[in-house]
Amino acid sequence: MTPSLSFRPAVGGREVLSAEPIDMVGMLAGAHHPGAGAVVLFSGEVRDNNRGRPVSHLEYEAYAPLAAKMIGEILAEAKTRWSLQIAVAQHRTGVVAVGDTAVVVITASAHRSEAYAANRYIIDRIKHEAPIWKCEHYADGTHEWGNNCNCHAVTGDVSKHIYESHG
Amino acid sequence: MTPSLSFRPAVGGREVLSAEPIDMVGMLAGAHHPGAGAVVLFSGEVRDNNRGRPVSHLEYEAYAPLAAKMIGEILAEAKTRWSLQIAVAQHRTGVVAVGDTAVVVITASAHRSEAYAANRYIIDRIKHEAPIWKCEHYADGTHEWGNNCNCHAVTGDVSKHIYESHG
Amino acid sequence: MTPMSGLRPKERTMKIHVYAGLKDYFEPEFEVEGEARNTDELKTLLVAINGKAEAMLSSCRFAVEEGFIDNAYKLNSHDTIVIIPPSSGG
Amino acid sequence: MTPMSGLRPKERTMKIHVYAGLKDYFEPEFEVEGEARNTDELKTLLVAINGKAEAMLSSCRFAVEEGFIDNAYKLNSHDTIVIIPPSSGG
Repeated sequence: MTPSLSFRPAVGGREVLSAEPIDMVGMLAGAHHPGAGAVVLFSGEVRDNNRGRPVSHLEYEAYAPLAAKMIGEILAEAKTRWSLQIAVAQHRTGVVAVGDTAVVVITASAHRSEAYAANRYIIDRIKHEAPIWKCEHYADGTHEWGNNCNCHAVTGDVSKHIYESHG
Repeated sequence: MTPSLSFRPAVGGREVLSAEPIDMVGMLAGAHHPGAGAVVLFSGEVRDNNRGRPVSHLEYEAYAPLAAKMIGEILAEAKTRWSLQIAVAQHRTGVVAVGDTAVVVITASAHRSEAYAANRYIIDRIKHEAPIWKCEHYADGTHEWGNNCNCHAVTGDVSKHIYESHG
Repeated sequence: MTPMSGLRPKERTMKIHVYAGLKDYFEPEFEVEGEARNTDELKTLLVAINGKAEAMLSSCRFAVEEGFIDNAYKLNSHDTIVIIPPSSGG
Repeated sequence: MTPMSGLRPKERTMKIHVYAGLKDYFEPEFEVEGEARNTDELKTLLVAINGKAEAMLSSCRFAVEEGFIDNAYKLNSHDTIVIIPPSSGG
């Protein structure tokens, strides 16, 4: 067995990792269901600063086979837990410009509580657990891998994370 | 003074009530800000059933001058409370088909907690407080004004509502 | 009783607009004759017109133009009173 | 020590892939020579190569192919060990 180089498709058939700009509008257009009264979309976008320091762009790196597998599992778990009609996500790899989208999560459910809670759950788990890393490139030419999950400093276990309530 | 017939524009300049289909894609395209790392969109859509009864379409009625004023105030309050870069909303009036969008709320903030909490706050307050009503038209030809806010049965005051936590 | 527009004294009338489920009990826009100084008295007048509306009226808010009013508001004969059932909620 | 591919016995080597901040301390892909039966022993080997990586390594997870491994996993010489720093978080 060699690690798979094809990224696992998300529940909706779209790849969960993308080296190209995310087609957020296309994802949203596909995220409707006649039994779903609530659709929630989260878009994580590149800010022009990090704690006040001007940012020129970000770069995302992923250990793709595992990241794709984990995101697929997180989506499937959320779909079951909150009885979602739809749960899809896509995360960028490579260079992402200021103002561009780095990650999108869309959830749809009969009522809105579930769509909100599941959406937050999915993005929190992706950000804390999937092997995807962010390098901040600053306007002054320097760069820094960072803003990483630091939960292990509290939990004492690199596999245990702290989340806000997920309803 | 006569009641104004022009609906107050939302923060983003778009009308908060619309008798025409909501341009969700256009709203989302406009909801980016270089200082906002998180954008959350909620779309309330017409389901094909209400408690299992097949629905043919919905009809929304609004007391427009007051509804538009209240939505504008709710958006402005949320924007201040959560330091949002963007808070916009639009609610349909008239006939809305199954699968179509009845209401959209978009929030954007530096970090995601605020965008989620504010988004949920805005839609909850619009749904409970703005003078907008929903008539369910069923596949069997009957119709019913309903699914209304019933908070006053608990609070004893038609102006007092019960909300889930808004972070 | 105040003479209006130079016509002979007549009973005071108020314009009423109702929405949503209230339209099952009243016309969307109508005038009600009678003396109602506040919203409680207006409710009594409306229940006299259609008693079946009583339960729904008890959960309604009242507005004039772009503002809600409560029972402390003194109704004026030139006001259009908007009666607002509970919003669409869930 | 096992003879490999008919060549003379040599020290065991393992392929290592590192990501993100670990690339400040190691090449993205390299081979490490030495005996490491589990991830704790591998960490010791890596710290011997670059002591500055010690703090970061203590917060890393390890994976083989599409699965995380813990210290109970017995490393094989044909495994490619992926070292995974904390994710992008906030």
